[in-house]
Amino acid sequence: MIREPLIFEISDKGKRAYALPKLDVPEKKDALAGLPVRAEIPGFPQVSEVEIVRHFTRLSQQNYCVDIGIYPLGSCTMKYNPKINEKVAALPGFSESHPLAPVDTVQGDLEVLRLVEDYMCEIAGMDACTLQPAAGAQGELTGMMLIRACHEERGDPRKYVLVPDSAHGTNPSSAHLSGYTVKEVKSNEGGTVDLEDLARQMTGEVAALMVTNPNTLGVFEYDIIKIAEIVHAKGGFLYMDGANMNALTGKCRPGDMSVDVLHINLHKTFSTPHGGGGPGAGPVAVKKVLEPYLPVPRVVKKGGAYALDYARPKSIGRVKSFYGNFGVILKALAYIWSLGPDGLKEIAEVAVLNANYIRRSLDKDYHLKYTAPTLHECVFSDKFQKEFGVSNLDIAKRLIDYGVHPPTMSFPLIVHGALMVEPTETESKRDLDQFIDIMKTIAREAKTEPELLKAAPHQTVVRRLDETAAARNPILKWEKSRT
Amino acid sequence: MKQTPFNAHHRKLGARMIEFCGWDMPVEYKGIIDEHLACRKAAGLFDVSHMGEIHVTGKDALAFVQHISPNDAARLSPGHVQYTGLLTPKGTYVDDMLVYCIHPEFYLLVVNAANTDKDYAYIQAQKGGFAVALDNPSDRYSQLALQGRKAVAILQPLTDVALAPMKSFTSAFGKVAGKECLVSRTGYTGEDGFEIYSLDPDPGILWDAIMEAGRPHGIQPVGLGARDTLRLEAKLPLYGNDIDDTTTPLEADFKWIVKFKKGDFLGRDVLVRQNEQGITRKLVGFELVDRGIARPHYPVFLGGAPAGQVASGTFSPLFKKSIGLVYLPIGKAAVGTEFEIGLRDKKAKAVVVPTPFYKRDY
Amino acid sequence: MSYISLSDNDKKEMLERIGVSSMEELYDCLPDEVQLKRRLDLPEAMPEADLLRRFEALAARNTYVGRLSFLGAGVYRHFIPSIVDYLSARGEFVTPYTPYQPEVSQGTLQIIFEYQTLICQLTGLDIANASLYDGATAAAEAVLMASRLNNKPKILVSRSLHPQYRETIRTYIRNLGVRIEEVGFDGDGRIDAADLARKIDKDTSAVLVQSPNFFGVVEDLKAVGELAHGHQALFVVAVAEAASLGVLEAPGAFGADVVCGEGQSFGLAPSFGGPYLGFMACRKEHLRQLPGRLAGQTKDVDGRRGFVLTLSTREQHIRREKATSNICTNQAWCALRATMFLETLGHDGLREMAVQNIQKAAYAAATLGRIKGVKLRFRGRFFNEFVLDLAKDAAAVNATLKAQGIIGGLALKEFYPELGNCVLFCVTEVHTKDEIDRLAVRLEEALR
Amino acid sequence: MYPNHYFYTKDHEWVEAKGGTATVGITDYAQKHLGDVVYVELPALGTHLAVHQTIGTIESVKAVSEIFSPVSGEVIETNGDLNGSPESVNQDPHGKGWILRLKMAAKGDVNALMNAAAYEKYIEGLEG
Repeated sequence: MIREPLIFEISDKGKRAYALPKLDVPEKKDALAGLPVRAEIPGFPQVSEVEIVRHFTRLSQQNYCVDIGIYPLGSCTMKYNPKINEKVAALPGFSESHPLAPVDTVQGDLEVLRLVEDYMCEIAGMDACTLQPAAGAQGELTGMMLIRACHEERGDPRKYVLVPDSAHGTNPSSAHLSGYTVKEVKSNEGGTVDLEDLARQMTGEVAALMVTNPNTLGVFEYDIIKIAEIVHAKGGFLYMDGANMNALTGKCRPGDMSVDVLHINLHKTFSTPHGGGGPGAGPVAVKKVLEPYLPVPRVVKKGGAYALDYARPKSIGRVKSFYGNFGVILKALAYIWSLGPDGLKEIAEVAVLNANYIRRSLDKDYHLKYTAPTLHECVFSDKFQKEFGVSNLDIAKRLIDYGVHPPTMSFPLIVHGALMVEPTETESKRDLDQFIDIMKTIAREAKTEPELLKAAPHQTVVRRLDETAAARNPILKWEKSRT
Repeated sequence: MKQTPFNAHHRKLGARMIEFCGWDMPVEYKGIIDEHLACRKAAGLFDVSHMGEIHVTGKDALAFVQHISPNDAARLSPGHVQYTGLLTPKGTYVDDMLVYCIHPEFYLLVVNAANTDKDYAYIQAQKGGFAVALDNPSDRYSQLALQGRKAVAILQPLTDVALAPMKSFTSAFGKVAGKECLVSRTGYTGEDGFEIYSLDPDPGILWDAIMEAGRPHGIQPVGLGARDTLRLEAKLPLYGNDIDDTTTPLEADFKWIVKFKKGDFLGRDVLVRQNEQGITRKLVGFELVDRGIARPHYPVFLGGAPAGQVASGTFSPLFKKSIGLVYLPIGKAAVGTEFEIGLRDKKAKAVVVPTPFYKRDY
Repeated sequence: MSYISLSDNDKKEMLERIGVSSMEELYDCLPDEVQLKRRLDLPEAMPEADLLRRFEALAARNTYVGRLSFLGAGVYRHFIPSIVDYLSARGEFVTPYTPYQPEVSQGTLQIIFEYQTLICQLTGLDIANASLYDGATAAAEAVLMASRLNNKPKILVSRSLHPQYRETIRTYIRNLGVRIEEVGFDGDGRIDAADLARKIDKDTSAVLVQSPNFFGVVEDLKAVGELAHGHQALFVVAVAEAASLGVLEAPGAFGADVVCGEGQSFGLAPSFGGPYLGFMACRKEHLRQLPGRLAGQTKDVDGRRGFVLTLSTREQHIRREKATSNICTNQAWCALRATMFLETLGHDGLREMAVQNIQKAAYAAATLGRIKGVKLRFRGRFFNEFVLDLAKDAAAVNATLKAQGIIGGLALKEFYPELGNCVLFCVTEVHTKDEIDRLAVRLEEALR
Repeated sequence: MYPNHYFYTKDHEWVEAKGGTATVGITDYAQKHLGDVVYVELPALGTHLAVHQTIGTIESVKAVSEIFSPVSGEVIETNGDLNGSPESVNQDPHGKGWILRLKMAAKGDVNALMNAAAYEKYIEGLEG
């Protein structure tokens, strides 16, 4: 395949893809006088409409995506993104409404927000919810700030936040941004939180424990109630990372496990598309005790009409402008309405069924460090293949040759050479079986022709890229000189 | 016989030990009056590790506490403490207790040593459909009470908890003498002071550190003997004497712990009725006018006729006279009412007086 | 509706393979007491047709839409060429994850690379990241970046910085030992140079100004930048109306160390506040402290050019609590739309569009300014927004306009009590002369 | 493999003490585990370092690790070449890949460290 040039490389003066209506107000000759005007924008492209359409169409063909096939990225929940959701979000009645419009002219938008808040509370078993956070990580930051604000009001913000060693990297990062020092809690041989270590570290100086449940191994924290008790006994809060809610919807509710605050990723569990890395949405749901600290504004109902309440003295303030990624929130609402209570329960069950089917089908061919029962995902390792000098990266790259997207490899850190597989409820048995066959084939290839794997991928528009060179002397933009 | 973690300390101090509901406890060290006055004038340190601690946890923790307690636990935010009763369906006392809101889904109940097992069994029986977990880790808890006007001055250097800003009936976690503790501004003496809970397996240092820090302030260890005279001067009830399963909070002059408006709770119906119809008897304080000391169970006579018996009675080390508590019929219970108490051979004159006998002046 | 692809038979076979008898059994690893024993209390499943009807009914209650509006204040209406909607809707752009596997993500990666280049060209700085949540969080990240670079405790921000940006910064720094002080504005609507000179000192980590600022006024960036650098403070410029960069000199040319802003003007619908696009650019030497993802150019084993996510050691999934920021998911699809939008308008189109904004806003300001009871509040030159001081209560005037089907400007009292009856009007290339004249007529009536 | 006149830490730094000056780098074992080094963050000259204080960070594509000062002293020189060619840390960790030079505050500091033999035994233990 020919590589698509950078737009800047096909740019030339005089080409056009855009024309403005001519100025219909009397032209002010000196309109620019006195303004710091730039002569030109050096290097800024200038191309034709056809060139743009082909440029992006060709580039699109160099992307793998859910619409093409299985995308088993662990902890990312790459499920099908219903097309009706896109249509709904694009309805002019929503897409054209200005966030600062008088509230009586955007009652529809406000009802959408209120409905989704209420649904999140029902699904998670919590008391109140904010939709403002733009993504999971911002949800974590918001949640930790709520906890800090509550402790502060009691006179002592406390010093530490506990995070299990199996957690995703955003957890410690968000805790740190909230002004806390992070301490790690060990995982036991079962891959879940080590209760003794937790009890030992859980003192009156600890503000909260951040758990992911089911955790990044896909294992449900069976002792979650006990964990909550240990944390609460010292006046701490239990934060739950809801990244893996897809395993739980309609089956159990964090609020019923004494979780005090959690964030939910609408772009995982609730089918809003990942868009190549955003936008997402990370609603935060809390128990009553934390409600006063939620970001402003809050959507309230006053005499039959919705309004925005800014008068919240204890609020941590805003975490972003306006009310969250509204377009994303709309898509989540469409998903909830499409599926209903039984549908939401079914996605969890089928996600777990699919993951266990893969696990059972591959546990001879790939090493399972942790053998505890898992829910929506399972974490293999490259231990068997290492004998032949083949790493999880080689396996991943070889999968690409077979037209399948690789699993997650960058974590959990407690599994070396991890292959974290999350098929989601989306996949048909046919696609699952195909994936399983491919994985088995690769396991065989690792024995017979490891070099083939180490050189993979072979079929792609580019082959293995030199990430070291990219990091050693970063080239982060196009410059005329280079071409 | 159970021993508290401070047993050796007591023996080293030459305390007179007795068995108190299964525990080997100090009744006095230097003498009740000394200890009593030290606590009133400076500070006293009490080993009350025999008290019972019960955990109520889980999603319905608050709802459950509301069910078993007549007081309104919904008013508690984390760090706040509430005095209440544990009532039978008849509205009478199973025990009185403190409710600590540690977290909206974690409550600590502190009950009397004599009743711990009975209370825990009773509370478990109430669990029904509530999504709560119950636990009775009483034996793992140690508890010291530091009471007296010098309490803050003595404790502050030993802890990272800011004591001065602490309101009465609040609690906070922190280190005391390097040990993780729950420090609570509560007590059973009528003085300012703190109760210090610890789950540390080896809390001995707490006693030593507090005694050491307290020496320049005139601290003294106080045994169960003075604990009783102190609480009585402050008119703090003792289960078994002043309250029991035949008496209700309304009769015991604790109407303020009964919040009818909060919704249903054990014994509510009966108490509502009693409240409407009015109580027939009431717990009041008395002084003995004649010489002698009135003690519990001594017979009481109104106009010559038997009228029950003394609930609590003792010699007040502070006022140097005999004081006590007694249930008298409404109408005969007003301050100034005179009646008689049978002291072995003679009947001694007593008079109803305003309570509490002692109110702290700082 | 259901999006499951398993037949009952499939389920049966799969359960058998796994060795369990039922779906429920898969959940035996949950303690019984946490399992939900009832159905979720949610509306029953809806087929597409019903769903659409329900949403259309909701949308119909947004009576704002379709009315003539002069609201801006950080969210702007610009004409979006149809190819942007057409191309950005492709499944290959909408449904992939973050490009962790470069060999099958060259499309997304190259587009991010082009996006980074465009942002550098517009801001006049060396490096741009792959996007942040929105303008407000970009401003907050810029402030955090500054304090990481020189760990000084004080941030000076102009009071004419978007109120929500200021609130967001306050939230982000509340636990990090950095404090923020506001610098007032003068009669021109620009940052008050005297006040700035008074407040800036050796503890000042950064000076943050918005230009065009919240009042639409274009700041004298050169002067502010020199003052900032004179005190070893970083000079941070926020841009809420990115369209202005099509004609106004790049902040980098005035010595800005960091430029952060809101890219919504580049092909994103107002959509009641999101999703938008935070952009951020900085100098080479500050690369290591720049938050967010970066796409970089490299070669594959056969020497072919390709693109990868690079310098990820700055990010939380590796550096955990030591990361430059906790941002993970960003706004890639919004950046994609911005890239399409900018490349479609092209050098000349972007500039013409920006110039039309200036022309139409100038015409509107002049026309409205002639009305009795209307004064232009600030003397400073503006881009496509301007502040009018009304003789009557602004809220009342807006109410009257609304009754006439016109959404007036933003009444500023709530954000700036000192600007009592001032209103912020926005006019872009989408407003026609007739619409502006109609506003003039109605405004005059409202003020009579 | 590991020069005999160097001293070594459990965190896999090496130090060569000559007169009052100590040259510090990371060991071959460390660079192998880190992988291709892409960036070394060097401290400012004149910085006073205590034993085990963080000197800076060293990054490969997918990992970051901190470098700790094996001895106390003042930074008098840093290896500027690493900015241009961080790979020398991989290619010649005990030579061209040196990281900084310290004016030692206490010559005795090195006595607390391992000699080559002890270090080699130490890393064998880690491998097992």
